[in-house]
Amino acid sequence: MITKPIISAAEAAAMVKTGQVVQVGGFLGCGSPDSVLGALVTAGINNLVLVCNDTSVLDEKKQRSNGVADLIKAAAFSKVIVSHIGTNPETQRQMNAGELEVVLVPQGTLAERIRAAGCGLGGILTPTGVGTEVEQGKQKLLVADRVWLLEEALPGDVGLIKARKADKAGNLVYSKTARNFNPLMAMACKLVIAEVEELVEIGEIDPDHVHTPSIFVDYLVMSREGSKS
Amino acid sequence: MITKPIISAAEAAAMVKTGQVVQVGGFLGCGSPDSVLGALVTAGINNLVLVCNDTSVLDEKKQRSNGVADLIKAAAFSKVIVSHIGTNPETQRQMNAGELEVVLVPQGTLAERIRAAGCGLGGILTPTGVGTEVEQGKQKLLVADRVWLLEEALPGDVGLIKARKADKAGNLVYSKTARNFNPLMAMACKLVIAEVEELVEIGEIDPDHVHTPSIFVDYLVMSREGSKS
Amino acid sequence: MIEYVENKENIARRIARIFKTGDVVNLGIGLPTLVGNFVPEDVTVILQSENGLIGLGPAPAPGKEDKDLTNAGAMPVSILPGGAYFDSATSFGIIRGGHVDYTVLGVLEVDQEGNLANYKIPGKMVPGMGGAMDLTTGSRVVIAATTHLEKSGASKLKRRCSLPLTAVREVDIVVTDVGYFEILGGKYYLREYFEPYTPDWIKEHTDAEIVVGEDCKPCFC
Amino acid sequence: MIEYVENKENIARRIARIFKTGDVVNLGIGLPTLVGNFVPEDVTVILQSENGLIGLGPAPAPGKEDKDLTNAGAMPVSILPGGAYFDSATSFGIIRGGHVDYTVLGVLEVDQEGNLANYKIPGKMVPGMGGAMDLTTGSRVVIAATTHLEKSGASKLKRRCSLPLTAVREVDIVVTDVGYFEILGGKYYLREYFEPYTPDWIKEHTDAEIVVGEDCKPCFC
Repeated sequence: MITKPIISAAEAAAMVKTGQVVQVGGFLGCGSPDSVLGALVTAGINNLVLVCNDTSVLDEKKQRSNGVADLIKAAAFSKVIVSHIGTNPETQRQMNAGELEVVLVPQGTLAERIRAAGCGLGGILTPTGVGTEVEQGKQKLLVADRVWLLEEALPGDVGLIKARKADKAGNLVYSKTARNFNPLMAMACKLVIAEVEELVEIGEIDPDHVHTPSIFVDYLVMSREGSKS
Repeated sequence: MITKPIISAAEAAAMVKTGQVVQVGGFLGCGSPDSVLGALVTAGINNLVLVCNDTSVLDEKKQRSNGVADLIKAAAFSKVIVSHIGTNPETQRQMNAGELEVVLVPQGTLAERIRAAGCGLGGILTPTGVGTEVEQGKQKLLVADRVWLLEEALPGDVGLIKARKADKAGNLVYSKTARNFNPLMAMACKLVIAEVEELVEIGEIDPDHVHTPSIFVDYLVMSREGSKS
Repeated sequence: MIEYVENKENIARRIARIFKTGDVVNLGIGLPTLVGNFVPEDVTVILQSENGLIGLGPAPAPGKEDKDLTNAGAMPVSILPGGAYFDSATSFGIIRGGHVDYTVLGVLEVDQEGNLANYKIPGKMVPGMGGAMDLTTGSRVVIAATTHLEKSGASKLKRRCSLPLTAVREVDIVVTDVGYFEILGGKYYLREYFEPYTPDWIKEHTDAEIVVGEDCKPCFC
Repeated sequence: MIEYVENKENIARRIARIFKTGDVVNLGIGLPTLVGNFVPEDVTVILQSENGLIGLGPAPAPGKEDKDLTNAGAMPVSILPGGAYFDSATSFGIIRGGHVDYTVLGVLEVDQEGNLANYKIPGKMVPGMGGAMDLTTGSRVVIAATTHLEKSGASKLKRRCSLPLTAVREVDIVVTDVGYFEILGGKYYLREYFEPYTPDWIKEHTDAEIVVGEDCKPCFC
């Protein structure tokens, strides 16, 4: 089996180019690749399009933040495609100030659109959002006596994901609810960088326990000690 | 956690009613619920609609058969929706004789249609089959500068699936390539009966290793010793 | 004269008594989360959390938190024996696919047609819908949990929502701190009321049309 | 005069030399399966099997078969260290999503437009398409593997397929036991020929239009 290059968080950050669509795993910071995200803040990248479940948690009073929150604060994004921004007031401020375009997508639709991109599908028909603002500008189809929204596939240029463990081939195992969007984004992005807490030899992961097969992963980054996630 | 009833293969077979759409796991017999299928042959059921990857292997000369092959031979189906019938000559004979309706579906489309039903989607857009006989009677859509076929969700009344192991709550773990369509059908059917080789206590399966969560499973059947699969 | 006093615990207690053993339930963030504390001991519900977990257990003891195990509100939780983890596509497959029996959600507005608004006050506050649109679309029964009146005294139970909708005609049951309502044919049916409130008081203090059911009775939680 | 003699091993040997280390490859049932035996020792390809496996290994020794571990032709196989199993939706997500570099398929007919027919002879034999339609649609490079002539002497490389199509304009490379062809702009380009066959012999014995490439050379497998 082929081994995957192990690179530093800074090297990973340098692979992300301005203007790209970046998909970032994590749910309110749980399961986000914090070492790589930190390196992106340091690199001062901007004008990215973010695809993520949310813009994570930013609490200025408690000086607490996680996930993509510091990248939001660093104005790294021109556009975010997310299901939730309620826990990061800075997202809302930038949106109201006209500095950031926010596209809100129902969480299940977001998951399916990302998965569709990874699976070579053009889109899916979902009942979610029919009759709401979400349907604006979208095709509606009558199938099996029900009205559905056509939601298109959402691919990414770079996927920044986080796993609990990898083997050297790049097979990934996630931990608990830190799994969330990570395996979907691993399928949907041209370049996939997986931050992991533990690296094991090839053959140490039972092939029935692999969550993301190695072929989806291009590079591995070791989480730094004490990183938030 | 709730425990699931453990029933016999004969009791499982008695839950299947004539005219129903029955989804059966397995790939050329690997990972099919052979004890339950055997009981259905004994029960003499007929006029079912089968959804399965294939009609399995029937070799009259070697007196070898597996999966749904004996049910095909017993004329249990009025219609089969499958991707492949090449290893079961009896399917072809019944089709040519006008005794059986055969709908051929590309394997990846079949998997997505079953998954869509389980996931509450109306259908998916796939590039597979465009320009072939498969597109007949289907809607074609232009999305992101490409032509796609709209393939509709394919739900089932009863799912007969096979797993390596269950806990008493009904969480399932599959073995190797015996997984195939089983987890998809578990999501897509109103009534799901899982045949398993081993039953363990609740808590013995690591929640990160569960392939099919318990809520999809209604009944458990123990595979009989020496069953084919 | 009856004075309105907010009582979230009563709402949670009443909702918790709706479930029966084996029901799969998703509890939203905030008030709905409280419901988990009041499920009767002889009823075993299975809690689903849309961030990727079934078999949600109680909050861990201080110091026992696991950074990889949270609920949809990013709070540390635990998993019960027999639970399972999955990715977000599977999680919403469970939800959209009709495998969740009850979803309990918070409310900005809920109207007598069963419409719900809870994700956006244009120009003011836009948290986003998160999983709420899928949950209301996919769950078998949608329960809205809300205090009956705003701080301003305005009724939360509207004739017609004015905010952008989260759910169109999906709400089945509304439980407030004055009563238990079912939505049927474009009207609220009052099934139970919390004393000291009376059906008349409730009709008077609600924007929406209230029908007092024949078997309407006081609720003892 | 050159006499045509079927030689499936040459086809498999030549196709096996197309791959480079790291390529993800799906080998169809029958002749394509042979290709796996001839991949050079210094090249590591990753074999995908659409029934739910990546990292396909060789057939197990007799008595070591595992009923739960087969390839897409139901033959017992093994898995290499670093391999993984998945369900059929994920398997075809891998295939349709463009994560397979090469797919090698058997042929009933293949034409100079890149069309392939291999799943159905109406009224006669209908095995079904299995995974072939997704494999041809999704894989980066589609390789058709076929003997050059039918037993009847008829050419398998057509100007236009007459049977129901498996793939529309998807075939990139055709390797037969007389030569290696690329399909470009509606024509077959002969890149290499197996001696004793000559480009002239090949043009004469092929139904389709053959262009002999400028750098066309004999193939040494």
